[in-house]
Amino acid sequence: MTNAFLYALAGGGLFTLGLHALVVHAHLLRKILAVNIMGSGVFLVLVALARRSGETASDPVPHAMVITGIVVTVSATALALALMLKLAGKSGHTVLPDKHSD
Amino acid sequence: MPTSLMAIDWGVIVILLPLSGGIVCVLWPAMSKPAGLITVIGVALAVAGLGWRIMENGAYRHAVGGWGAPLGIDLFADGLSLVMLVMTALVGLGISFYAKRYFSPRDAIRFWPIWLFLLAALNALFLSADIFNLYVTLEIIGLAAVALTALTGRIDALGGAMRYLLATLLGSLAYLLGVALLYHDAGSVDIATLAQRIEPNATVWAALGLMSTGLALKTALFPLSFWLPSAHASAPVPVSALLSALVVKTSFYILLRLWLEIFGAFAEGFSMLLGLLGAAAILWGSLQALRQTRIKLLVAYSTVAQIGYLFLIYPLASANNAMTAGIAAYLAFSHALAKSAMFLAAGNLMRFGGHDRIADLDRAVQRLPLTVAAFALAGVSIMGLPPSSGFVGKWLLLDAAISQGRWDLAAVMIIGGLLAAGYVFKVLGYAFTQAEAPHDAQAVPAGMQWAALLLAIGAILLGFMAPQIFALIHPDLTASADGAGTVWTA
Amino acid sequence: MLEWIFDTVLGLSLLWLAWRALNSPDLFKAIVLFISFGLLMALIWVRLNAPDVALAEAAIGAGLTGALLLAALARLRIMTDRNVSGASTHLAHPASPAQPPAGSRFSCGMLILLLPASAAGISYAVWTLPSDSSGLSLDVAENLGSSGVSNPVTAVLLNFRGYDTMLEMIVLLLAVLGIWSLGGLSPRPERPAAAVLETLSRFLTPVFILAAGYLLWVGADAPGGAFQAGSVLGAAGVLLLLSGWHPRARFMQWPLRLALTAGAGAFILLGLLTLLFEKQLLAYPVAQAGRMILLLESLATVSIAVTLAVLFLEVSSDHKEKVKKGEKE
Amino acid sequence: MTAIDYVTACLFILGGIFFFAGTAGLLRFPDVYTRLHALTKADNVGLGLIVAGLALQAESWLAAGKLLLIWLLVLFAGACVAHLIARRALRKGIRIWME
Repeated sequence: MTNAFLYALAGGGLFTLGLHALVVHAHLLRKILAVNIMGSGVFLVLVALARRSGETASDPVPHAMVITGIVVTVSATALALALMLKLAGKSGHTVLPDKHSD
Repeated sequence: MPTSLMAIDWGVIVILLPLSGGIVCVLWPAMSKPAGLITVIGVALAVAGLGWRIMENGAYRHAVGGWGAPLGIDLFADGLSLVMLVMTALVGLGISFYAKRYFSPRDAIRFWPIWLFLLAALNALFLSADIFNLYVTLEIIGLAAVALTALTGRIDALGGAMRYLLATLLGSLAYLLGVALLYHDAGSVDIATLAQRIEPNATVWAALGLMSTGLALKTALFPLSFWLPSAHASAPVPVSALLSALVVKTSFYILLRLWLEIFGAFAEGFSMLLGLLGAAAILWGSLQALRQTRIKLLVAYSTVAQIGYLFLIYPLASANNAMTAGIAAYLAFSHALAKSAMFLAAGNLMRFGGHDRIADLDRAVQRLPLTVAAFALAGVSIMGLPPSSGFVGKWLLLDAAISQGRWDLAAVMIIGGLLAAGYVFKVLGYAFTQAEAPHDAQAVPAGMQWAALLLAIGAILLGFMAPQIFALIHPDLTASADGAGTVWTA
Repeated sequence: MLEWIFDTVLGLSLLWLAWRALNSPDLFKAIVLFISFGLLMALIWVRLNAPDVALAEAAIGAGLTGALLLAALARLRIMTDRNVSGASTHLAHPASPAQPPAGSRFSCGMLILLLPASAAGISYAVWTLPSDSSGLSLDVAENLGSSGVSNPVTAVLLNFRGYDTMLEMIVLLLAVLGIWSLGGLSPRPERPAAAVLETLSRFLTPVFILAAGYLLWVGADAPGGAFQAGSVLGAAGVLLLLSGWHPRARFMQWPLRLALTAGAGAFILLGLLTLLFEKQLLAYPVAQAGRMILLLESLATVSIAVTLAVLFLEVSSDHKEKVKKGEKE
Repeated sequence: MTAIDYVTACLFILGGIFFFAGTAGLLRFPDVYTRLHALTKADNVGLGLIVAGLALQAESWLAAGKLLLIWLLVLFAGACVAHLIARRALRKGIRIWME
């Protein structure tokens, strides 16, 4: 039992907070923020659990995975923001259009 | 075959070739179309080479970087992966030839590099034996699929793409959290290593729940299918076909793979849940499809329903891995061919009429006989009428349901088939009749008509190939070899 | 004891910042809070002995993502000012937090019911993990000698799991392609930048380049590497773009495309070469491994930097023309 | 603890006090300009003190030099950003607080 567990739990908390915000907020920018925070939560779980045994040498594999994940997240965020801007420019709304509007 | 061909590592080529093709398209946009077509043909040949090698030597394994699992990443292909790769290559080929005529030069420059990267990621996914590497391929597929969906830049496409992007990111993150938990439980991300080390405990159950939910969301299993109709219906026609035929199969394949190798041994209750959701998907998707007045939405909801059939496998065949894998791969393959043909045919009908209203199809059968034939043949497979592949796949499922006394699931399958007949004939019916306001028809290039028809014929012919497909899959799996054979011949 | 208090405070403030970033009514405030959240994350990575991740998080997670978000918000506000009439006045303001569309309300409700359950489940799963697994650290340590570098994270990223990184370069490229397919490059509106900003960027650009080179070089045996160096270089690009500089049109064609694909292309070429000579994808001969990794990393750094700068340019650039063009179609 | 450690501790505490004062100013001062003033001025000194404390503990001159470089860069960036924020605030017409 080490304090790395605290961060792993915080990671789980971030995941849930982000999920909540992703569902309840309509504004797309907030949804994008929520996805980013969920991602941070997952990364935190991934790295923090590697230190749960309290050894000084840490496992580099999760670190590499998280760096990969951070880059994937920024790519997805950029695409999402561009889509949002385009959608806002065309429809004048920054919320998801109703599913069955034609 | 000459030994020089034997020496080539086709599995790696299948991934590197479309990647290089994509880079070429980015560097020389003017060359996109020829480079793209050459690449897709090359990939199909490479998949054939890989298939030949697997049939000669058994399952294929390649340790990337020479490290080997668990430290490095392994590429792995058995019969199941091979069927998926063949599916991707064939459907990709058909759609590519359709896309060649479909896109304007301006859109073609945008379509081809993204499609080639998507193709590379699909192949990489079906070849991967590493759950983190699978996450990276899933992300490539997600971003590429979203970018392709938004290609037209119309409002509905942008909205559909946005919804799709958020759903697919959420699915990936849930999957990745599951990966994190599994890694820390068993100290590996290699599927084979995990299979040896995993014991059911709270962490594994949480990982199972997260990964299944994330993948079900990406596969659009009801009720997580809310994003699918808007994205698949608003995308350009070849893209809709790609999404419905191939992209939703990727997350399904991962789930199936995890189930066969890791979770299947202890998660029976959970497989019941997946089966029930599948049954609900069949009914809900079919009813929604029946209600649609626009042709692409109809086909998109049909995808929601057909995905349901894939998930019926979990409760029915959890006892026998070979049979599970065989039926699942066969159904996925069959649906990929039929649904891509159906979307392409729908695209032809839309181009011919200049609209997408089913009620105004206006004697399409006389003016576009090839397209209507493609739609009808694809419909035969979707409905599950003999001798199509849809029939064989659904018959195997029905057989399993009846032999296990699951009359409820059998009933759902039969009702689903009837509803499918309803929505297919709804389109065909209007194609035979004259519309109230006759209108001018636009010419549809013959290449686009033939692409749809050939895929549809493929869906029928696959019905006769079932023994070969099942023979390919079951020797590589651990379960008793005769399971799939007896069921299929029954 | 002191450590426990420190970690608890840090963890709780992280959660609090996330909550505020997600729920503060002003979007600008939300983004600023999100950036501080990213910086706190970087601090936590240091606490968790993950300096490589900390660098990447500070540069990409907080810095570039923050810049992207702020640029997007600024664009939304400009759009709002442009069409004062009608529904679009609330683009940048969450004045109508609006219920989710009726169609997905069912699934929303279900998710909200599932939230506490999933939180509890994840926590329990984390809590009950046996604390004896060392992951792959032993395997990495054992093979580090033949990887060509001595920083284990770089060894994993570029050698043991180099295939992931190759695909990763494709992800970056796809983000640019995806955004381009929405509407291509459009010229940035000419805006006079503050003199101070100009001086700042003129002074800092060489520093950024120096820092990126340092990070790239040192990445072989200390925290750093292609992603960190690339993001620092990308940040220099963003700063230059902000201070009114924009690249000449002739650089926006094939030199740009070459820079974007350099990293992925290098990986693919090296993959083909290793397949040809070593019979194994991305298997570097031990004697050459260090050099090959440095080469890959240098090209990847260029690609990452250019990609990140282009992403920023695209999100911050004026979409007005594209919208007009789109309406004509 | 050696004498150098005591000096470092004192520098840290002093730096902490400056940071605290800067933050208090950020929270309590009436307008954007005075807040900027409090933040940049106090934090720059605070960081300088912390850097000085760390430099005393550094293993080599090179490490101490890097720490100093960090401080200089932060000074530079802080000054520029404070100027930019103040300029923007003036342009937007935010009045300067007068008692």
